[in-house]
Amino acid sequence: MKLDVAHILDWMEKANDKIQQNKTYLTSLDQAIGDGDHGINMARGFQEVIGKISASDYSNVSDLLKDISMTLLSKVGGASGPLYGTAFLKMSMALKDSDSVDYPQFVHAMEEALQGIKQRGKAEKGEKTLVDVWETLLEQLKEQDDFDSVRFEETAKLAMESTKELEAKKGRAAYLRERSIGHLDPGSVSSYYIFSSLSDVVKESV
Amino acid sequence: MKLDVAHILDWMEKANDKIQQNKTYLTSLDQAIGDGDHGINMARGFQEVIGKISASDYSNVSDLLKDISMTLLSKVGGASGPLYGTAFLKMSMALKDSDSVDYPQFVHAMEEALQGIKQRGKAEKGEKTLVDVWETLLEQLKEQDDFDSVRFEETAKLAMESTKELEAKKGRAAYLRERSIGHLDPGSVSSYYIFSSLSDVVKESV
Amino acid sequence: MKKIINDPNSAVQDMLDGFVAAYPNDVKRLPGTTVIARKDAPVTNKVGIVSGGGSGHEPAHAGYVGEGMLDAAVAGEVFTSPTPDQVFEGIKAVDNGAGVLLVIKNYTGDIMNFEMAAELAEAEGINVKQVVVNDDVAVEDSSFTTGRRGIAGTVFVHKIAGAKAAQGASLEEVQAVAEKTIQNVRSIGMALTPCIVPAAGTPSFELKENEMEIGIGIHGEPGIERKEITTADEIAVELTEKVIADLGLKSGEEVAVMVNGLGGTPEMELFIVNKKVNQLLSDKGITIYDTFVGEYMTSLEMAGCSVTLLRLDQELKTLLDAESKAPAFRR
Amino acid sequence: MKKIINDPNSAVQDMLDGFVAAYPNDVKRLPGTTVIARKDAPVTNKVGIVSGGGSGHEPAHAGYVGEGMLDAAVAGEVFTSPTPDQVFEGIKAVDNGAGVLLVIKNYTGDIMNFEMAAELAEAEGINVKQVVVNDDVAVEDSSFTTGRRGIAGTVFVHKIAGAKAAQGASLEEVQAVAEKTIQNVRSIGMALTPCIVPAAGTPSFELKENEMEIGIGIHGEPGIERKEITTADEIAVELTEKVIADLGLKSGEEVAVMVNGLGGTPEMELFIVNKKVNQLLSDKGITIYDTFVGEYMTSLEMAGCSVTLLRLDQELKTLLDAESKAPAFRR
Ligand SMILES: Nc1ncnc2c1ncn2[C@@H]1O[C@H](COP(=O)(O)OP(=O)(O)O)[C@@H](O)[C@H]1O
Ligand SMILES: Nc1ncnc2c1ncn2[C@@H]1O[C@H](COP(=O)(O)OP(=O)(O)O)[C@@H](O)[C@H]1O
Ligand SMILES: [Mg+2]
Ligand SMILES: [Mg+2]
Ligand SMILES: [Mg+2]
Ligand SMILES: [Mg+2]
Repeated sequence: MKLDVAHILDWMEKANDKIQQNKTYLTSLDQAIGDGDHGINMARGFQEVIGKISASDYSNVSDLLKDISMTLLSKVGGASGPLYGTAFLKMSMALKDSDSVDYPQFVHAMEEALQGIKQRGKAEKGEKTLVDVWETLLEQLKEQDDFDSVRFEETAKLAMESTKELEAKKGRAAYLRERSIGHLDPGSVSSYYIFSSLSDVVKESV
Repeated sequence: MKLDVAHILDWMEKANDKIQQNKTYLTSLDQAIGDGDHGINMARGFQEVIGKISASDYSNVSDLLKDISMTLLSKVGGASGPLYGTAFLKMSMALKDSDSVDYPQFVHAMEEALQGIKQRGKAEKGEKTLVDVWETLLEQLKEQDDFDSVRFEETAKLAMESTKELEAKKGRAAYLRERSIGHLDPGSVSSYYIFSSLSDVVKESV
Repeated sequence: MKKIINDPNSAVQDMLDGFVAAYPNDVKRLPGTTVIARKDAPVTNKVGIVSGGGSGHEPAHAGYVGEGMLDAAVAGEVFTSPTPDQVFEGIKAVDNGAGVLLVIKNYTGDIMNFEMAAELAEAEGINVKQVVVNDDVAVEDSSFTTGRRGIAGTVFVHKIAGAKAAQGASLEEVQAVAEKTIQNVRSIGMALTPCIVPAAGTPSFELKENEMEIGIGIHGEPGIERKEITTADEIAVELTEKVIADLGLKSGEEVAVMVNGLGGTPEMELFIVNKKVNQLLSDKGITIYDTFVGEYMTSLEMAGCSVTLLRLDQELKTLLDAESKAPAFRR
Repeated sequence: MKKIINDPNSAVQDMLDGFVAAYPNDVKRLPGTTVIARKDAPVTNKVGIVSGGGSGHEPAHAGYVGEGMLDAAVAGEVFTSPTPDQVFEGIKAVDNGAGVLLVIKNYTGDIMNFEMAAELAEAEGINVKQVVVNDDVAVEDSSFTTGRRGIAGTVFVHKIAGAKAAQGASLEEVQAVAEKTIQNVRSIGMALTPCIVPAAGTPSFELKENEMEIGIGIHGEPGIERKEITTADEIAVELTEKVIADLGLKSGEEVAVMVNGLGGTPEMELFIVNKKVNQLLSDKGITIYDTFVGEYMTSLEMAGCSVTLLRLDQELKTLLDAESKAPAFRR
């Protein structure tokens, strides 16, 4: 795999499209076990990301990821804002000065991002948060030595779906205890959109 | 006609029954063009009247009417409380020390009551208030020289029904102006119940 | 009907007990009545001020009882004027020889019940005067009908008359400044939803999902016009323009603004309305001396708001600013 | 969805403008931010106190900005924690060298955003401390999960920390008294209806005509238990007993009581609840030092209420009684 600035721009466009299309769905998932703003938060944040990055020129992926991070941090709010903001910030830092990203770099960036998320959110896998998607993906990435778009997307989807049966231990859904079981975790669904968009980008770029 | 204490007690029992049965209906009439409390007010007040007068002994109609008046004054509230309270007070005063009431006395008492109502409420006939029922009845009473139960009841009913087409000029319904047209005046309906009860009492006592 | 009550028939009694339980050092309930009075009533050498009306308008009227405002508030059943005997108890409890002013909202029922109470009080030698608040411009002012209703503007009358009385003014002076306030205060309301009188159990009217009612009263009465719901800005402009026109307010004049919630409207929406009211007045060169945003005169859980403007001169400004310890109007 | 707004996307902005328009002499909005600060911020030689959170809880949080309470309140979108950059602006605006205390409600989002802001502030050499309010006893307290939510009890933390700071206490002292307040305050809420986030347009959950939800949060989150609606007295007892048990309150202790409306409940019902809360506490020999009935921490137009008890000692009583000029908490 080889991701350059254009690929990341494309990734964000695709992710934004998915999030805008599923804004109401994400919100309804959050209404069931949270406070009903996840779709609204993500749609607002990614719209701003597109506005920001399409108005600038980038010579390397690190700067681009930094702008994505800062925009998410200052426009999303709630729990998801700092988490996604931190994730992209850590990716940016892991890819300092790179103008493109190969597979080992990508895995490293993902690893840093996940660590950032877990540190910020103090969550572990299995607690029904977006960590469930990120950590499952990282485990899969580490098993291989190049990016497998189909498997990546499938893994993200399964991990997202697996949150349905879990009882939430972190985030707002945790207040519901066992009543949180039977509902998808909204943040895991938005993470799935982001990663399935990445899968599409890589698939098309081959 | 000859009304004694027992008749008036019976009158109040019958009036109370009608009002309790039609509490919701009276309230719904008041919801349409007022504030939705007329049935509640009248039901509360007449219930208290029954409680009061059935716990006392009366040697003349004047004392009985005075207790009815005072109970209505202190338990009904709203516009109807002072009006009905005043009406019964004026009747009581007109029948001072009488232990029974003949037809001329009854007409005189009605005349005093109506005057009291009009003075208190500053309303004239045709303004869509209970004055429409009381004044129409008084006009009819004056045309005859004895009580005609059937005609009395019919007159009250027609007068009550005639308020439907009027535009309210007094009371809460007046705020609605032409939107008050097409609805019965709640106070005229409760007055109709009171007078049709009286008609029944006289009919049965013959 | 979803309400946190025990029994529709005890709602007003329970509320009054709960009110006194909240402010036991400031107010008392006259035993066996629905009257809430200042704990220290009657106050020596001070004109007493008594107001009241149906319940369901909380914090009106008991919330305005306190030093600098009302001496007593008389509560009726929900949306039903209190009876003359109760008002009479209120008058007796606050009179200490200086006389008592009754602040009445212009509803037939309130006027008749308060008037009868005044007659009872006068028969006992108490000097009683009355003022009738009729600030609602929704209703046309005509001498042939009942005239205009009294709504949220009444709170300013309580405040200003109360401050004047606290200064030691005579009954005539207090009445005069109350009349002046009434001359200079106008309001109009609107609603998005009806409300439910506990004892009735059903809403007083229905509004469709896209409808609002302009010119609503505070008793769940239908308003004067039903139309399609529009933006907060358009609502604010419509209400405020009606009030400005009726008051004949001109550039350079000074006003106090009240954006009042009717019970079920979040404060967020009241501030959104206030933004536009403020803008509109500023654009017209009308100076805003002070602003009151919140729930002052409600209609149970009705969603909606009213806008009140009070034209101010130096005297009214001073009295508006004077200290008040009433729970619902701390200054 | 029936709301008096212009556009769901501008609701928070419009509200903040309308808020400043209402209190122009007391507060300011930091340009280009969602921060409302005291007009005279930063105050020399005084610890700054910053709170905030999602909007939709009005009068929280801007209503508590004022002398004797908060120095700044940071508003997020409806029910969404504000972002770190906004909180950082608030911190910078109120710091004058004495340091800044952040009063955070225990929600993952709030904690993360405020923590990141604190990191940014520390990087600029500002001394920042934090306290996390977690008064909601509906949620079990477990170290494995997020812990308990912060709800209406937060208002007491604002008041007491604000009073301490106004006395000129150090950042550590202000933090300590805030912690002490948090240790001694507990709340629980219930709802009869859900609420509608403007940008979502649909209610967060449904309740049948005969259902209520116990242990509700202030974000339209479902509660912990749904059951048949009962009397005000039974509701008051259930909520108050939970709080008493969790605080371990004993006869002879003193408390402040808050009966808080969630936005759509008429004040009448809050007083009815207060009657029973008061009775229950008195029966148990617990002394009520002061009572607060009204809307302090709302959830848009949700119908429902919460009960908060704060165990008091001499220090907390003095600080609770201290002067406050915050529009929503005048003392
Ligand atoms: N402590 C945490 N660690 C990781 N992810 C979390 C944590 N708390 C919440 N999340 C994620 O954030 C999502 C909710 O985001 P959002 O609704 O935007 O914020 P909020 O919950 O503050 O309203 C959850 O679905 C979950 O995936
Ligand atoms: N000025 C008036 N003169 C005579 N009757 C009146 C007057 N105002 C109101 N009423 C009568 O009172 C009735 C309303 O009574 P009620 O609903 O109990 O009081 P309120 O209008 O104060 O809520 C009206 O239907 C009308 O018949
Ligand atoms: Mg959420
Ligand atoms: Mg009525
Ligand atoms: Mg009435
Ligand atoms: Mg949120």
